[in-house]
This record gives sequence, C-alpha cells and structure tokens, in this order.
Amino acid sequence: MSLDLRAGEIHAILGENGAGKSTLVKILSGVVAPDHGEIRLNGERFAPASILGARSRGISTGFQEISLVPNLSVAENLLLPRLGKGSAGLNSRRRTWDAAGELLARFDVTDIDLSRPVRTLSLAEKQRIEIVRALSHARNVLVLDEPSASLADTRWLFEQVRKQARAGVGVLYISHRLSEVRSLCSRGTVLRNGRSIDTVDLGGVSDDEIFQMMVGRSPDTAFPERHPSSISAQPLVDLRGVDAGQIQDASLKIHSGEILGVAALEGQGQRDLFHAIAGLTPVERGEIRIVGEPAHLTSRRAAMKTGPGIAFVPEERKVEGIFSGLRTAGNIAISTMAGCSRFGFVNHAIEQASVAKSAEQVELQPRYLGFRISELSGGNQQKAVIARALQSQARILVLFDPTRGVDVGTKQAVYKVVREFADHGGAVLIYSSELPELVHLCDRCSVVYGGQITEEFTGAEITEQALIAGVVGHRGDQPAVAEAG
Amino acid sequence: MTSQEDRHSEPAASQGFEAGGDTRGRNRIEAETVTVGVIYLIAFLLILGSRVISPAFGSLNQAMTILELASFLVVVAFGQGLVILVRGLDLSVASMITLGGVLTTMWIGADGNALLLIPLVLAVCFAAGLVSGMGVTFLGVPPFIMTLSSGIIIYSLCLGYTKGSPKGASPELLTDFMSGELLGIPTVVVFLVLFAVGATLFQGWTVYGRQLHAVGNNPVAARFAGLRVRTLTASAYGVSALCAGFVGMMLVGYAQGATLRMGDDYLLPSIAAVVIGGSSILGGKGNFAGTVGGAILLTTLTTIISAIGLAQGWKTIIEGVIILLALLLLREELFTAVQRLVGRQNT
Amino acid sequence: MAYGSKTSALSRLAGNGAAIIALVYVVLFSIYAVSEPTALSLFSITNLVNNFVPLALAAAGQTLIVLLAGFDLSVAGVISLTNVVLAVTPLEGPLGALAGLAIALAIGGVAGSINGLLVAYLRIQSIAATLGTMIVLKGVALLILSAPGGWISDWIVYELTDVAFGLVPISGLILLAVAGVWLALKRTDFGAAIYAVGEDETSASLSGINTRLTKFKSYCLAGMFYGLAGYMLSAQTATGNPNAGEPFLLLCFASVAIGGTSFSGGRGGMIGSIIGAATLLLMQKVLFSTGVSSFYTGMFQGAVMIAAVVFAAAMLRVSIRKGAA
Amino acid sequence: QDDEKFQIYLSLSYSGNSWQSEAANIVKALAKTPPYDELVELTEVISGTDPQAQISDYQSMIAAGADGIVSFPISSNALNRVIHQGCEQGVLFFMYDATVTEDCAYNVSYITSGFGENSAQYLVNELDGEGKIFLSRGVPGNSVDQRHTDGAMHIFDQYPGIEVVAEYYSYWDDRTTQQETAKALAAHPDVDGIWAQAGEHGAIKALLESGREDLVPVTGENSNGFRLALADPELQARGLSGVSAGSPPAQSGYAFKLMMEMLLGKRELETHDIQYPLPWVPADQVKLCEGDTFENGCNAFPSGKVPDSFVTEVFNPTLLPELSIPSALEGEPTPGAEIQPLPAEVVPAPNEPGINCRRCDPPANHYELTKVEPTVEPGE
Ligand SMILES: Nc1ncnc2c1ncn2[C@@H]1O[C@H](COP(=O)(O)OP(=O)(O)OP(=O)(O)O)[C@@H](O)[C@H]1O
Ligand SMILES: Nc1ncnc2c1ncn2[C@@H]1O[C@H](COP(=O)(O)OP(=O)(O)OP(=O)(O)O)[C@@H](O)[C@H]1O
Ligand SMILES: [Mg+2]
Ligand SMILES: [Mg+2]
Repeated sequence: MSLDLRAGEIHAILGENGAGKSTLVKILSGVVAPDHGEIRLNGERFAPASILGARSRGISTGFQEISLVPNLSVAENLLLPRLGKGSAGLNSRRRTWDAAGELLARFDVTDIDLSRPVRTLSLAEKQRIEIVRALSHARNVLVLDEPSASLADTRWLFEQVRKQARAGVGVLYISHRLSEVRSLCSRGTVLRNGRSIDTVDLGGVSDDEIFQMMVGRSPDTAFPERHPSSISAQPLVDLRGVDAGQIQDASLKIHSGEILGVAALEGQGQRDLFHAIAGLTPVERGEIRIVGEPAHLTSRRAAMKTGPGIAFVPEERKVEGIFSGLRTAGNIAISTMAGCSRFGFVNHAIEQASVAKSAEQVELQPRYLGFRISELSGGNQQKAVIARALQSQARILVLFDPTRGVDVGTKQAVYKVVREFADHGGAVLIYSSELPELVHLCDRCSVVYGGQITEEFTGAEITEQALIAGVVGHRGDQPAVAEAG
Repeated sequence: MTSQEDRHSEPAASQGFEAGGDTRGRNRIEAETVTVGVIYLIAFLLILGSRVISPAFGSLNQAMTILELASFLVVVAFGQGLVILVRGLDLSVASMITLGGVLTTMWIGADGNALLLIPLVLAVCFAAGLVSGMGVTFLGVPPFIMTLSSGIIIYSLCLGYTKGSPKGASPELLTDFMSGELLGIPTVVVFLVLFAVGATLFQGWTVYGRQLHAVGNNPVAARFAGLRVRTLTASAYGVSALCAGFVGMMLVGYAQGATLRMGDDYLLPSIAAVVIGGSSILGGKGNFAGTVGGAILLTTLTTIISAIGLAQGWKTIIEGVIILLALLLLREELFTAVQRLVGRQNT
Repeated sequence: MAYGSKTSALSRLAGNGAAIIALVYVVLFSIYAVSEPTALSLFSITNLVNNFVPLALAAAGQTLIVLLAGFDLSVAGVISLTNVVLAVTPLEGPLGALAGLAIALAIGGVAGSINGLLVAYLRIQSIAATLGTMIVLKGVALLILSAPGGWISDWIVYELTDVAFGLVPISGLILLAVAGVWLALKRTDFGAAIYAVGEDETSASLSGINTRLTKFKSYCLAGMFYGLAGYMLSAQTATGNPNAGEPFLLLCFASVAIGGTSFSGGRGGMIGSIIGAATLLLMQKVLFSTGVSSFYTGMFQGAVMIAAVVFAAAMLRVSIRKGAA
Repeated sequence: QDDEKFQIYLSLSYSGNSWQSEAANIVKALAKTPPYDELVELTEVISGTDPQAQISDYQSMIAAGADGIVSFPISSNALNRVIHQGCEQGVLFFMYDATVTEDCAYNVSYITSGFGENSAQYLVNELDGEGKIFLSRGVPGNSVDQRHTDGAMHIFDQYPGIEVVAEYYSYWDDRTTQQETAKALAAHPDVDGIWAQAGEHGAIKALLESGREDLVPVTGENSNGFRLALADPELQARGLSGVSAGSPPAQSGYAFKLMMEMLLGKRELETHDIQYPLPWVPADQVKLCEGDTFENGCNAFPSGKVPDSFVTEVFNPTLLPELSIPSALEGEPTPGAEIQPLPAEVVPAPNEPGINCRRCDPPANHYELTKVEPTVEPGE
C-alpha cells in the first residue's frame, strides 16, 4: 500500500467496505503498527506509537466509529487528555469551557452546549464534535474517516475541510459518497483488499471508472424502478396525532407496496418518530394503527410480534446495532433464533442457510459470517445489521439511515432489496441523511422539522431542492423562516 | 445478480488480502479452544507434578477424589457463569446453597418423599433467585447490592427458621447419589461429566444461551433486536439459585446434614472458576467448558497444596502464585503472540 | 433549548449520587437519634466515626478501581498485612506513628503496583489477578503472625481515635483530608482519565489517554488507600490479626455500590462510597436501637440496602423529570 | 423497659452452627428459669463475623445501660478498647469459650485446660508412639487453634515415630473437615491416626467414604455423631478408637450464672480468668442417655434424638443442674427447675499469652498432662 499526500491537498481514499481504509487511518494515527514499510512526514521517518505521538507530529484523526467518551462533557472530550488548568494547577471547569468554547467558535459550531455529556448527543452531534476535535489538532495532516456518514447537512464540514487545506494542511478524506468526494477532493487513491490500486486525478476519471477500480467490475447505478400501481389503498401503518418524545401530533400512513421517506436535518424528532413505530419510544398521545387495528407498541418485542411485524434498523450501529462479541452470523440471526432451532438448540444448518440468504442480499461476503463482527469493517457491520432486519418475516420495515457507511456498490443492492420488499406487499419507512437517496428511492417523502411533520411530497414532487427547502423549515406555501435547526 | 456473482467469484483479488494471514474466523475458535485446553493441561500437569509431594498422588484414585470435590464447585459455577454472562454477579449463591441444604434436611429429612420434595425445594430456590433477578431488572438495583442483600435476607430467614441449627438428616436418595458408584466410577463423577457436557451445550448452543450472550454483550442492542432483555436477565439469576440449591442438596448428601454456613466456601471460588475459565467478568463472553476447567484447576490446586508440609502462610502464598501463573499462561495475548510467531516462521 | 436544561440537570445529578446516599444517611441517623437518646453525645459520635473510618478508607480506594470497571479483591490482603506488620513493629511516639504510616502506605503501594502490573500491562482480568494477590498477601500476613497478637504503639492507638479540640474525632479529620485529596484528584487530568477509561477504554485511548498508565496508577493509589485503612484499623483494634482484612472484602464493595458508583465503570465517586460505608455501619446501630429480633437482623439489613438504592434511583428519576420540565 | 430488672445482653458472633446456638440457648433458658425470670431482661444480639460490628454492638449496649454482657467474642483483642470503656462505666463483661485479652473482662473458658496436649497424648498412646497422622485444625490465624495445636505439637514432637503427614484447616466445621480429610486421604491413604479439632465427625465420615476397610484412631471434640461412632462396636472392630474432648457449650451457662451471682452481690471473683473443666470421654466411656438430661454419668444421646452435629457437652450436673435437652435445643427452661447456687470455688485459669492476657508469660507447667498418662516413653 503506498500513497503520497501533498500539503494543502484534499485527498480522497476510496474503496469498498473492508478495503482497508480505516486500517490505513489507524496506522497513520498510531493505533495500529504496520507490519512492513514506512511512513515519511515532510521527508522524515514517522512511526507513531500512539495517538499522542501522531498528534505531536501534527497528524490528527476523526474516526469512523466515534471515539468520544460518553460520560464526559463536550468540553472535556474536546480537550482530552489535558483539560484547562486553573490557578492551583487543578483542572478548572471554566478554563476547560473557555478553551473548548474557543475551539467550537473557531470551527463555527454554535448549537452544541459544552456542558452536555456526550452520551446525550445525537449521532450527528457526536460526529461534529469528533470532527472539531480532529480539526483542532491538525497541523500537518488531517485524516477524516467517513466524517459525513451521519451528517444530513455537509456544508459546514466542507467549509472547515477547505479552510484547513487552504492553511496548508494535507487532508485525507474518506467517504462513500462519490459526489461529495468530487466536490471536495482533487486527487483520490483507490484501495482494494488492502492494496492501493492507483492514485488518480478525480477530474479526469468518471464515476464508473472509479467504481471499476474499487471493486473490479462495472457499477450498477440505476435506482430500482417504482411501481406506483402496486401501492394498496389500505394503510399498513397509520399514525393518528401521535405525540412521542420530541414528536408532536404526527400523522402519517404507510401503505403496503410503498416506500415512505423521511427527510430532516439532525435532531428534528425523526428519531422518536421511528422509535415510536419500532416500539422503543412510548406513545403519549394519539394512536398507531397497524392494518387498521389500534396497536400497543409498548416494547420492541411487541412491535415485532404485532400482526404484520415491524423490523427495524437502528441509527447507532455501535451502541444499538451490533453485538461485538458475537459472530456475524449470530448477529444476523439473533432476532429470529426461534426459527433456526430444533428443540431449543440452534440448528446450524438452518441458521447458516437463512443467514446466507440475507447476507447475500446486502452483498456481505459469506466468509465474513464466521468472523466476530467486531473484526469487520464499519460498512460490513452495517450490512449485517440491515441483514438482520431483512431476516425477520416482518412486512413493515423501519430503516433509520440504513446505508450509512455502506459502499457505493452495496447501496444499490440495498435499494434493490428495499424496493423488492415493497413490491412484495411490504411497507417501508426510511430516513436518510443522504437526500439523493430519498429522492430516487421513495414513493412519497415526508419532511420532519421541529418535531412535526411539516410537508409531504409524492412521486415527481420529490426533488432535492424541495427537500432541502423543507428540512430547513422553508415551506413551499409559507415565507422563508430564517434559522436552520 | 450477475454483478454480485462477479464479486464473489473473484479469487485473485481477494486472495491477496486473505493470504496475508486473514484467517481470523478460524483462528478465533482455536484461541478459545486452546484456552480451555490449556486449563485442563495445567490441572493435569499439577496432578502429575504432585507426585513429588506424595507417591499416592497422580493416581486414578486421587483424580476421582478431586472430581468428586470439584463437582460442587462446577455446579455453582454454572449458575454464577450465567449471571456473569448477563453482566451481573451473584453474591447470593452461598445463601442459596444453604437454603437448598436446609430445606432438604428440614422438609425431606431421612424419610420424606424425596422424589416429590426435591423438585419442590429446587423450585423454591429458583423462585428466590428469580426475585433477585427481578430486583435487578425491574427495580434497577445493581446486581452486586441486590444479590448481596438477597443473600443476607435468605440467610437470615434460614437462621430464623432453623433457630440456628438445622435439624433433620439427608434423604437416602442423596446419600446414595453422593457415595454410590456406577460401573466402578463414583456416581457424582458420572454426573459431573454429564452435567459439564449438557451445560456447555446449554450455554453455547441453545437459543436461550445465545440470547444470554447477546444480552450480556450489548443490552441496548438486545432490546433493539427485540429480545426479552429483562426476562432473560432475571431468569439467569433463577437458574443460578437453582444450581446453588442443588449444590446444597449434594452437600447434604455428602456430609449427611446441613449447616447454615455450608455455602460460604463456594462464593469466591465460583466467581474465580468462571473468570479463570476465560469468561469476561464484564459479561457477554463465556464458555462453560472453560469454567469446568477452572473449577477443576482450583480444586486440584487446593488438594495438592493441603498435602504440602509447609507453614500455612507458605501454602497460601504458593496457592496465590500458582493462580497468578495460570492466569498469565491463559492470556489470549499469549496465544496471539505465539500464533504470530509460528506464522512468521512458516512463511 | 429544552434538551439542554434536561442534560444540565442530569449532569448535576450525576455527581450527586453522593447527595442522595447522604440523604439516606440523614434519614437513618434521625431514626437512630430518636430511638437512642445518647446518640448525639460526643462519645457516641466519636465511636461512630472511629468505627466506620477504616471501611470508608477501604471503600474509597475500591472506588478508584470500580470506576475503572474493575474489582480489587486485594483490599482484604493489604489490610491484614498492614495490620500484622504494624503489630510486630511497634514504633512509639508521633515519629513512630509517622513511620508506621509510611510502612502502611508502602505496603499498599507495592501491592497496588503488582495489581497494576498484572491488570494494566499483562491484561489479566482484575477480579482474577487481585484474587491471586489477595491470597498471596494473606499468606504473607500469616507468615508474619500465625495467630492474633502483637501490639500497636500507644500513640497511634490513643491519639488517632481521640477527639481533637474537644470537638472533632481525629479519625474523622483524616477522612476529611482523604475526601479533600479525592476532590483535588478529580480535578486533575488523571482524575478525568479514570472516568474516561472506565466508561470506554477504546474511546479514551483514541482520545489520547494513556489507558494503561491510568490503570496502573489507580491500582497503586487504591492500594495506598487500603494501607491507610489498615493503619486506621490498627489504631482501632490495637493489636494484630492475620485475618483482620477479611470482613472488609464484601463490605467495601457494598459501600461503593450503595454510594452510587456503577460497577460498569465511569460513574460515581469516592464521597458516595465514604457515606455508603458510614451508612452500613450506622445500620448496625439503627438495628440495635430499634430492637429488631436478632435472628432476623439480616432481613432488615438486606431490605434497607435495597430500599436505599431504589430510593436513590427514584430520586434521580424524579429530579431528571423536574429538570426536564 | 423495666428498671427493676438487670439489663443483660447476650452477644454472639454468628448463630450458624449447633455449638453457637446451643450456647446461646443455654443462656436464654437460664434467664427464663426462676428466680432469674423475674430479675433479668435478656437481649440477644447477633453481630456476625465482623469484629467492627461487635464493637459497634458493645458500644450500643453500653450506651443503652447494660448491667452485664455475656458474649462469645469474635476477636481476642480487637474488642479490648470498647470493653475497657464499658468496664469504666461499670458494665460486667463475661466471655465464654473464646476469650479476650482485656484485663477487666472475665473469661470463662476451657481453652487453658489442655485439650491439645491431652488428646495428642491419647493418640500417641493409641498408636504406640509410631505412625503417620493428620492434623485437622480450626481457623488459620486464630489464637485458639494456635493454642490447641501448640499443645498437641508439644507432645507429638517428643515422639520421633510420629510423623505429621498432612495438616489442614477445617474451620471447625463437619463438612469442611470431611472435604479436607478426603483430600488428605487421597495423598496419604496410609495414614495411622487423625488428631482433629471440632468438626471431627467429618473426619470419620471421610474415612468411611474413602471405601477403606480398616479405620484408624481419631481424637476430636464433642459432637454426638462422633461419640456415637466411637461407641459403635462395628466401627471399633474395624479399628476406630479415640477420645472426645474439647469445647463445651455449657461454658456460656456457667459464665452467665457467675455474672448473675456477682450482680446479685453473692460473689466476689479474685481472678478474671476462670477455667472450665475439660470434658474427657474415651471410646470405652461413651454412655447413652435415656432421657432428656445427663443421668448417672451418661454423655451422649441416641441418634435420632438430636442431630449428629449436636454438641453433647451442654450439661454439667454440678454447675448447671437446671438444664435439659429442650434448654439446649430450644432455649426453653426445664419445667420445675430453679437456679441453684454455684459452688463457691472457681478454678483460676493459668496465663495464656494472646488468649487471656496481653503481655504475660505462660506458667512453668504449661502443657502439663491432666487427663492421660503417657503409655509410651517419649523418644529423644
Ligand atoms: N479489529 C479488527 N481485527 C481484525 N481485523 C479487522 C479488524 N478491524 C477491521 N478488520 C479487517 O480489516 C479489513 C479492513 O477493514 P477497514 O475497517 O480498514 O475497512 P474500511 O475500508 O474502513 O471499510 P468501511 O468502508 O466498511 O469502513 C477488513 O477485512 C476488516 O474485516
Ligand atoms: N434495559 C432496559 N432499560 C430501559 N428500559 C427497558 C430495558 N429493557 C426493557 N425496557 C423497557 O421495558 C419495556 C419492556 O421491554 P421488553 O419487552 O424489550 O423487555 P422485557 O420486559 O424483558 O420483555 P418481557 O416482559 O416480554 O419479557 C419496554 O418499554 C422497554 O423499552
Ligand atoms: Mg472504515
Ligand atoms: Mg485476663
């Protein structure tokens, strides 16, 4: 694997899931030691033994799996391992806050309270803090591993990255969103199976060519076709004036055969909306009807057991999704174990067969099934979580940003499965931080803003412009509201 | 579909990465199996090595004695292991052993209907454990406090019920179970082997066992995946109490009577056996075959040490040092290092 | 910003597990004071303080380890060893007492550094490693003193259990000093690192914290706390006993737990554990003064412990709800 | 509370075995026996195994205005300070069985009566001065265990033919003794005799369990099961012999009566350390009792009447004629019984460093045999 990064350059690292991008990041930041070869920084040999070692040489990293400490405050996390010192040489809360506040101001983050424990932040907020921390230590090289994965709005991120580049910092940028990469980066290096295939000028190659390099085959970029005619009139899921968590008075219907999208900026309450349907946030007012019957979705289990069944892909893969100590196959099968057993004993033949099928649907290579899931790359873990939802025989599929971290090729496969799911009479509710995804995939798309469902678009009305206007609170039928989130 | 086929049938590209030693899936299994193997090996070597101390050591007879004595610990450690698997700790096992023992002598005695009453006593123990478990899951009391408290409460109830000294004797069934022989092998040893195999399968291969692993590994994800987190967690405490209660019965059969302190010797060792056996004290990872090895190792160690002619202080020191050495040998890092070394030499 | 106020209430309360157990303590103490008229005398209070100080110190040390999601069983061994060593080397006078203190801290420090080595650098699970060291320490204690005996120097025995300025129990002052050390420690980078490593070792390490060193130092420090506990216990009992540390094992974990420190790490603190220890020993008094039938003492002890924790959790929930409103 | 009555506290370590509960029951029964039922308000307090808890309870008792505390002390020295405080406030402390080294407390105990040396000599006699033996000890780091073992080793050391092949701690518990003895037997099947402290019946069970035909002499303490085994002709035929001696629960009753006589002004005690006579029942002297009391010298009960673990030495016709089986098992007074005065004489216990005094020397005739004569000449 070889790669050269120039000062002031934004350099993309591209590659399918498990290609070794994050591993490269870990080597650069001193977390993992390379077996062979060497790294040179400004011509000098560079072999960091720890994060601090890398930092001291001006290399700093924003990790794919957020590396903040949940029980400490935002301010403390930004400054670790050395907090602000007061007069007695002890840590001073005020100094810490001042210093951290300065950082946030320097990088234009205005809406995150310094005193909040990171545990209480949304995933997107955590991601931004992770990025700010990386930015704050970058003197020579900034490495960002899928920094945009859970950001619905990437403008802030781009601006900060460009600012760094202008200041002469070399940036390594990893993302599965090609459009993003194209608008930000000048050159890119493609990885495959742990080797660098080539470094190219991004201006001179097409998406297809990049894709060809990444996976060794031509892409399959067409979004699956919609079949509006197969949408039934009877809603499978029917929310009537539901209050749950941050969500107020939400009403929506999802019909069988339909994919309903939800567009929103971070923290607008869409999470509670999804959780209410998945049985994870109690409904305080209003009711949820499933196949016309009022349903009591008091627990995740109740939601799974309800008539047609509700499957769910959660937001935070590390916290809510994976069982890091279990094998990948076990992770996929965990919700449907009863179906894989004889007399209470897990029947391996049945388990393998059923797991293999859904793994294939999300393009998770069979060889990974026997690995412990913690040994998989982030994207492959995500695929396993999606596979788990597909495993269940549910007819209602609730997906919260399912393709986060999934490589370009696999995304298409996921879209295809989701569409097939709907075509077979299922109902799909999907949130995505990637608006194009919604635009191309959904039959209808609702916008959630400030805890309410503010707008709904159908078919050809669903355009990126319309959604962007909607998510920032700018309704088509109303004058613009200035603030955004 | 064809494009997927392409990806998967592309050996040349993916081999490059795999050939670099990417055999994780298989190696992991080996690391775990090796851990278990090494525990048994250490125990075995201890027995052989103990010949230095006494020529009667290392005999089949001695091995049987060790297995008989280990059987108590193995059974308690199974329950303890399940509770540890779901991120708990069961400090009430000592009292649950006492409960099982006291109820056995007081309710069944020498001539009660053992076949009918033994399940009843076990059911009482199970229920008592379930109550602790529900305290943990529904009241949100930390396992440490819940089981410590329920242990004190159960002990106190036994104390009040027996007025300090349990009356009654051992049912004949239990006496026979503990002192009988089957085809020339002590019945308990036969039982031990069956129990070890059955419980290993139970913990590792059943739906229930898998679900416990998941709950212990990530309770939030387990809830999101629709598992009955609280029911599963509470049930582990019930099973632990059940096992402990059964050990109480075994001890009654062995010592022909119950005492209120009969469980005390098993609390720390039960935790130690689980941890030495390779389970994580933080939950989510555990293999009962390892625990059995841990229990046998501990019992072997104390058996041998008690035969050394040294001051108690020295004996104790030796015991501690051997435990530490065994732990050092059992580290997973060591296997990985050895593996890597072997791998390097091969290439 | 509704969410913001919710979290600030939460974070305020997170540090306040200690406040809640303190409330439990006050309730229990009121019961005790009402049922036992002499409870408020200086004599009674001095006794009360002297009684719980060794446990409180042990629990304080244990807190460091529990915050790291570990268990330190060596506490029993360190206390026993400190106690017997002090009992066979009577060093008279204030200077002797100081030397005794140094010995106690040294024993704890050495034991702690061995634990630290095993856990942090050799990566053995804490509960197993410290079980080993506990057994070894117990053996050494038995070698030094095979049966109870020896005596602690008079200065330690009399001065440290006395009352200063006719007002404050001296052992209480020592405890206050320890609490002060803790509060200062919490405000160092090391203190923050303990919380970070206990919560999420990987993230802490990716945040630039030297997780191994943090663990190592914590074990050393915890060991010194146990040494100090052994020292204060010796002042209490005036002689040596190779089994002196044994009762501390479960009790010090119980103190930590009812003091609100989470066994999954990263949450809690020493002050809670100290009050937790005080609560456990106060319970003994309350049970006595309320005349609970002796056979069933345990039932009440258990029930009170559960009730205290449930109460604390309920308080926390109520105040979060209030904070959110 | 009744001001007319003496406030007496019975402070136990834990009540978890037959010995402890019998000792406590005896005091409870005596306190209900006329005329004490009118004079005494007895409160029982169980402190568990933690000395700190017992310290706290003593303090509470003193604060509550105790007149006397009769107690099984958890530690021989950790309680000294609080006892001293109590004495200064006029509280009488009577310790039974286990002792404390605080001078102002009264110790009523058999510990100084030579259990270790006498039983050891008995074993040596049975073995003709030759053989491999086990020592089944009590609790490591305990001073009573140390005293018994020192006494025994004083004898064994005089016989070069005696070889201690295994020495283990059985925590004065039947089951532990059984398990530990089983371990030792696995290493040394050729053992010739066992010297045991309490829990001795477990040693016999281990011998029987091991499947061996020939039994060996066992010396131990006073459990009913042990005495029945010693008297069993079938087991005797297989080689079992031995002596039953050791700690009698009746000490508590004697301590309590002594304390009451002092409180009532009927007695002055010269010494603070009072020796309770050592029970001594060799195999050939075991005699079954027909009724609920020790009549005409009987010293064991038929099996079924009491559990095997029952400690037989609960009666003493001279010191405690008021007691019966229900007193020991249930704490009930014997119907019709009245408290009888104690003999005027008490036997002062010799100094025993670490047991009943802190900085003192043992007497010159320490370890002198009192119950048995050597039948084999000691070697050099
Ligand atoms: N902790 C680990 N132990 C062993 N192997 C690992 C571990 N983490 C990752 N791997 C393996 O290393 C390879 C590269 O993984 P890496 O995380 O670098 O992929 P990636 O390119 O970042 O993928 P993604 O886009 O999915 O994040 C994968 O085959 C993965 O399974
Ligand atoms: N660990 C937990 N923490 C917080 N809330 C939980 C937890 N586990 C379950 N709940 C809540 O308790 C309710 C029941 O949850 P769920 O059915 O998943 O678990 P359960 O009680 O074990 O199920 P069951 O009672 O059917 O066995 C839900 O409202 C769920 O949100
Ligand atoms: Mg990655
Ligand atoms: Mg004296």
